[in-house]
Amino acid sequence: MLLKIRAARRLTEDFQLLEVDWPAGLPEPLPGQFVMVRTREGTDPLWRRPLGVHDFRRVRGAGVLSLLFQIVGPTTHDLAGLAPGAPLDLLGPHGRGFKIDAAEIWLVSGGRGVAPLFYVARLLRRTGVPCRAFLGGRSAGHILRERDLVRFGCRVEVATDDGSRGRRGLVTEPLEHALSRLSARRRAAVMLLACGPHGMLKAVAGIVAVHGVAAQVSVDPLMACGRGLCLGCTVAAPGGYRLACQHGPVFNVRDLDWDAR
Amino acid sequence: MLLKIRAARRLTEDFQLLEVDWPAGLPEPLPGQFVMVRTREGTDPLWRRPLGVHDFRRVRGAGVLSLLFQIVGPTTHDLAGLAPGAPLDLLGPHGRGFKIDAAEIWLVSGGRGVAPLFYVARLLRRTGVPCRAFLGGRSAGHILRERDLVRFGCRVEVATDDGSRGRRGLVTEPLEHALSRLSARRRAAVMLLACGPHGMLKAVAGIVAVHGVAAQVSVDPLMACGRGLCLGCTVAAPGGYRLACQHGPVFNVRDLDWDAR
Amino acid sequence: MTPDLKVRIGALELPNPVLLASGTCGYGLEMMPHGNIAGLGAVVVKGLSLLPSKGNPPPRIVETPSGMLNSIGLENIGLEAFLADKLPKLRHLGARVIVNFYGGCRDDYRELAARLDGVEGIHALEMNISCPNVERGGVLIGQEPEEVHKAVAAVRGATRLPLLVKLTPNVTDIRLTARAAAEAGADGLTLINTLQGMAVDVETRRPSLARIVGGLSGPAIRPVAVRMVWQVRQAIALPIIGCGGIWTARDALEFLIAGATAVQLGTVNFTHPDRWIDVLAGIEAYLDRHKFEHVTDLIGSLES
Amino acid sequence: MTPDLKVRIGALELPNPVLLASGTCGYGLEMMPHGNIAGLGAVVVKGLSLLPSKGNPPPRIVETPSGMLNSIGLENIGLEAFLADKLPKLRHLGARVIVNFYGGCRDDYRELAARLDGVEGIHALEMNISCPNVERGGVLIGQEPEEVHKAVAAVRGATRLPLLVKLTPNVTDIRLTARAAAEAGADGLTLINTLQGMAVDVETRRPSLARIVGGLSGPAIRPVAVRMVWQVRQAIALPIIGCGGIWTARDALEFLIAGATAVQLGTVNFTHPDRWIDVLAGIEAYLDRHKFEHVTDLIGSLES
Ligand SMILES: Cc1cc2nc3c(=O)[nH]c(=O)nc-3n(C[C@H](O)[C@H](O)[C@H](O)COP(=O)(O)OP(=O)(O)OC[C@H]3O[C@@H](n4cnc5c(N)ncnc54)[C@H](O)[C@@H]3O)c2cc1C
Ligand SMILES: Cc1cc2nc3c(=O)[nH]c(=O)nc-3n(C[C@H](O)[C@H](O)[C@H](O)COP(=O)(O)OP(=O)(O)OC[C@H]3O[C@@H](n4cnc5c(N)ncnc54)[C@H](O)[C@@H]3O)c2cc1C
Ligand SMILES: Cc1cc2nc3c(=O)[nH]c(=O)nc-3n(C[C@H](O)[C@H](O)[C@H](O)COP(=O)(O)O)c2cc1C
Ligand SMILES: Cc1cc2nc3c(=O)[nH]c(=O)nc-3n(C[C@H](O)[C@H](O)[C@H](O)COP(=O)(O)O)c2cc1C
Ligand code: FES
Ligand code: FES
Repeated sequence: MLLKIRAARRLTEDFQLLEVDWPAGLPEPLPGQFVMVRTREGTDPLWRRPLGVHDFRRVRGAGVLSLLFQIVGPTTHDLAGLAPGAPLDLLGPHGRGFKIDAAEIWLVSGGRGVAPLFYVARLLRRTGVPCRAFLGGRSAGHILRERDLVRFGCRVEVATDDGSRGRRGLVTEPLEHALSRLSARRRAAVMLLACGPHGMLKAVAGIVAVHGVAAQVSVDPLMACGRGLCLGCTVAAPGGYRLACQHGPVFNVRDLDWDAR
Repeated sequence: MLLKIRAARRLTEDFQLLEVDWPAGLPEPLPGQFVMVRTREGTDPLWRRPLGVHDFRRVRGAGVLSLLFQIVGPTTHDLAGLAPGAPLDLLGPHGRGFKIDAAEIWLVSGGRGVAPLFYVARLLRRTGVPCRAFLGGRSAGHILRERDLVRFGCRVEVATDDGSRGRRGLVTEPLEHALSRLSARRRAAVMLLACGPHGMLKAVAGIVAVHGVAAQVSVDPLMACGRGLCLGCTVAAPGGYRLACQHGPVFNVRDLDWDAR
Repeated sequence: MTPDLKVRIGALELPNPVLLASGTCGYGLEMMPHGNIAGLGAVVVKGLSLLPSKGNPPPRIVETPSGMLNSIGLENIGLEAFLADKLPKLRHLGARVIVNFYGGCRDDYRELAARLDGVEGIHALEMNISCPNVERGGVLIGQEPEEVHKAVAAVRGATRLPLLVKLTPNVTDIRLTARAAAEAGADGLTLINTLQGMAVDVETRRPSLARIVGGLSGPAIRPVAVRMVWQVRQAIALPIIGCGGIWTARDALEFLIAGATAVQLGTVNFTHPDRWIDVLAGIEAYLDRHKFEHVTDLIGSLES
Repeated sequence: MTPDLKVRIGALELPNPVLLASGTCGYGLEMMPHGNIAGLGAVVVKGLSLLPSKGNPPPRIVETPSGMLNSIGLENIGLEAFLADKLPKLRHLGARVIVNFYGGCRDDYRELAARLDGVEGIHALEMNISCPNVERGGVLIGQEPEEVHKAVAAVRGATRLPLLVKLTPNVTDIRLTARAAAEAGADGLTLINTLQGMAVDVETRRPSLARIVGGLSGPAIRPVAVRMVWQVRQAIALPIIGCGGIWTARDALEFLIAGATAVQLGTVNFTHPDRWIDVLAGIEAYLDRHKFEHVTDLIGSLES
């Protein structure tokens, strides 16, 4: 399916934002779902690449999908070179997204993990559900959309590895601190939504277990098809495997096995 | 080696002209030589692509190489998208070019075969050697540089398969006609330089044998390296093989075996 | 005049030579959003075993130049669930169904074949003796001509359905295992399954796949597949289904010209789930342009 | 501290593990415009035969996805011309030279080895028993463990130079031919030569290569090569030189980690004649970043 780039913006040195016209015939993407894109003819790279739904809005009735990505390899490099008007080969939306049905939502992201959480924040503003966001990253250039999240009414805390923005350290530190100060009742009301590197998600899994908070995580194993055909994107779950592209990419933290490789 | 695109121009629907800044350190390309270019990271397509030296001039002392190519596949497609200022990964110049030492030169081209002959015409204008050009092609859009060849003082005849420009038919028809009207003495003075599809070159080989004229042809087998490393670009010669990239791409018509596959 | 695309593999008649390969199109139903699978020559479903199998631990896949490695380990829902949940829907759609299956030993193969025999809606069986991922069975059987003969003969005795045997390319001479399968009663040969390969994550110094070695598929292996189809075609008078790295109609034509009666699209389904429609149209256009009335006239037409 | 890149294969000591593969760098001299070949671990020259050979008819090469097929047919200038015209220049440059050679029969191999023995400036021999293009010898010897043993033993008896044996991947189990070569006295194994492949020009319906079948090289085959290096490393205690589809330093590291003592760059030389310099620098940078003092500590460090 060829969609059309509507706008392109470099957010920081390594991150690009694309807006894509969303055709009326397609199902409206849900927060936490993803699309599969490709940029080249030829067979290297071979696979499409998954990118989360970063944002979705309607401009005069017409849908606009936003993608936010880190420029790391051939596909994201090519994507970063697309100008408004260029075609984008995209399939989706795929997968199961976040369930946003808690009284209070906390977003926890590492680096590009903020991509799918942003759309959640937009929806929360609409429904008025209280929102906090914990953004982690390597350095200031890896902390994204902070201002917009604040604009959406989120209380935002930032941590970077090198201290170049927010506090120095891991994003799980302000998270733990905030959790430890919650009353048992508030804890029961809070739902964490986390997206980031596996190490961070594993740490979050440990933290929510200790503090007794509910959490959903969005995982990102390699995906060949994004649609349940290859059975390649498995993640370990108690007693078996789950397909990230079909049963996820968003899982209840308790539905995954965090001790597997 | 990364050179810089200086200018880009679409000549007809299928043909693009690129000008490239030629670094002072490199040997000046000779007519009939070629360069090897590539446009993509990744390994599909794998090989560089050979392109003939279409033109070479000096603009305020600095060398400018021109390439003229037909847009047929991934590399030429990418090349056609390069804008002035873009880098071009190029190796060369490679191969042995045309020997331009006759009293009169006739150029015979089929389609993109005009690419390397154009530079010959420019040099002939400098030395004042009389020049005729026979340009063949599928249709009007495949007849290139006609006006500039005239400007260089060549007498130009055109034939197209569909008659959309010049006479309808094969380029070898006006060529034979012209040859048949030459005196024996003029024949001995004429050197044909031909570039085009294998079928055309084979026809030219037959014609020059009949009419007893000298000829050089530029051949274009598939090339992996362009520099004598792979031994893949062989063309059949009496008693053995020759490497197009090293012993050619320009050969005396008699040095090749025109009956081999 | 529209060219005639019908092909025949033993008693199996197919309206056209474009199939989807096992393990790359689920149970066929997953492909429906991208085009009606009843328009395919046939769909070859994910390899079934007697009991459901949960497959290998992750990571199971990795991308390689113009290819990919997989060690799915033949994860499947098992024979019963297929018959109960998938087959009725496939019948309802009118799709031609080829059931790919594998077993841990010769008895498994025989039992599977017997259970599938005569089931309404199954058009043929494809016996996978070439999967490199399962420790028992699989690779060992498929690499030894005598073992191939015994396994195929056992299955042959248990079913009247058209029987395809899918061969592994990881052998010194594909003609030997091909001949063994032919002599044991196969109606057709599917060539090829994946090549054994491996990749390393150099940053962690761990294998990219948990199972270390996996199966290489995609355009990277196409030259090997075309070569084997051609070699077997020269040696053995049995219809061949070509498979391995088909990305476009041009690629499918390579196989047909080299001697394949039909083709299967595999890895390409992951990237282009509707590519089979283009491939089919491309074959038809080619036949038209080159003035072939029947696709069967093109098969094996290589001039050499 | 700059890491120590020295490696050793039997008695052959090399300053670093980056070599150029036979048939992809001419006689070494052709690479000089792109970097001083004395900086390489070694250069492996085009396969020599006793007499000059003019090779196969064209077309000899075709591009495939992330790879290429060739049927050069071992065109070479012959032993005498090499010794007279090329070797003195290579010696003058100070390059380490490994002579790749092949014969039509066992006697040829022995005679070649004997003639090369003790020639000043030749650092090792690489015996090509794996070329798929020559009708006599080549492929037949390299695919049968007993034949491998006999041929290698014959050569071993004729030379005191370090002897590498280059194996064909077109076998069911690479460990068997590897073991045969080891037991017959090889000092090291080069893995792999090309996979047999084929392509068809669908417009003309002719094979893309005049010889129909050719050798597949390039990144497409890398997963197969890495797998074979790893398999042989588990089975046999002999140094391995890994080869097949190396395009970048990362790819070379895959081979080293999987168990290769050194690597050869082949097809990449056609596109990037100076890539070996980047590969060497990339290996050095990796060792530094991962705090390896010696490249030998990296070799076979795969955690599995
Ligand atoms: C469901 C899902 C949603 C995603 N959403 C986003 C998003 O919104 N924004 C975003 O920036 N990225 C996202 N990603 C990650 C993105 O798909 C990868 O970064 C992608 O591989 C980039 O493609 P590329 O061709 O540019 O680089 P590649 O060459 O594919 O990747 C560059 C490097 O990263 C490594 N790499 C890539 N993916 C992985 C992985 N999953 N695990 C380990 N290593 C990996 C590669 O090995 C390579 O070294 C998502 C991934 C998934 C599965
Ligand atoms: C010495 C030399 C000089 C050349 N100079 C020029 C030039 O100045 N201008 C120009 O337009 N072209 C020139 N060519 C041809 C040019 O190199 C090819 O067209 C090139 O393959 C285009 O690359 P691509 O990636 O765009 O398309 P590709 O995918 O490489 O080619 C597109 C199609 O053309 C076919 N094809 C390509 N090359 C050949 C061939 N040699 N024989 C048969 N089929 C082939 C391919 O199989 C494919 O179907 C020259 C070739 C040689 C050997
Ligand atoms: C992820 C994956 C799973 C596969 N599963 C099976 C299988 O269950 N049974 C089988 O016979 N082949 C299986 N194959 C092999 C394919 O059917 C096909 O033979 C192979 O991938 C080569 O074709 P391709 O290059 O077009 O993919 C699988 C291939 C892939 C990539
Ligand atoms: C054009 C060409 C010619 C080759 N000639 C030889 C040869 O003469 N002797 C030999 O042992 N291997 C030869 N090879 C094989 C290479 O040395 C190497 O083993 C193979 O190409 C795999 O490595 P690569 O993928 O890096 O190219 C040749 C390969 C190519 C592409
Ligand atoms: S990515 Fe293929 S099944 Fe999930
Ligand atoms: S193109 Fe490699 S030798 Fe001519």
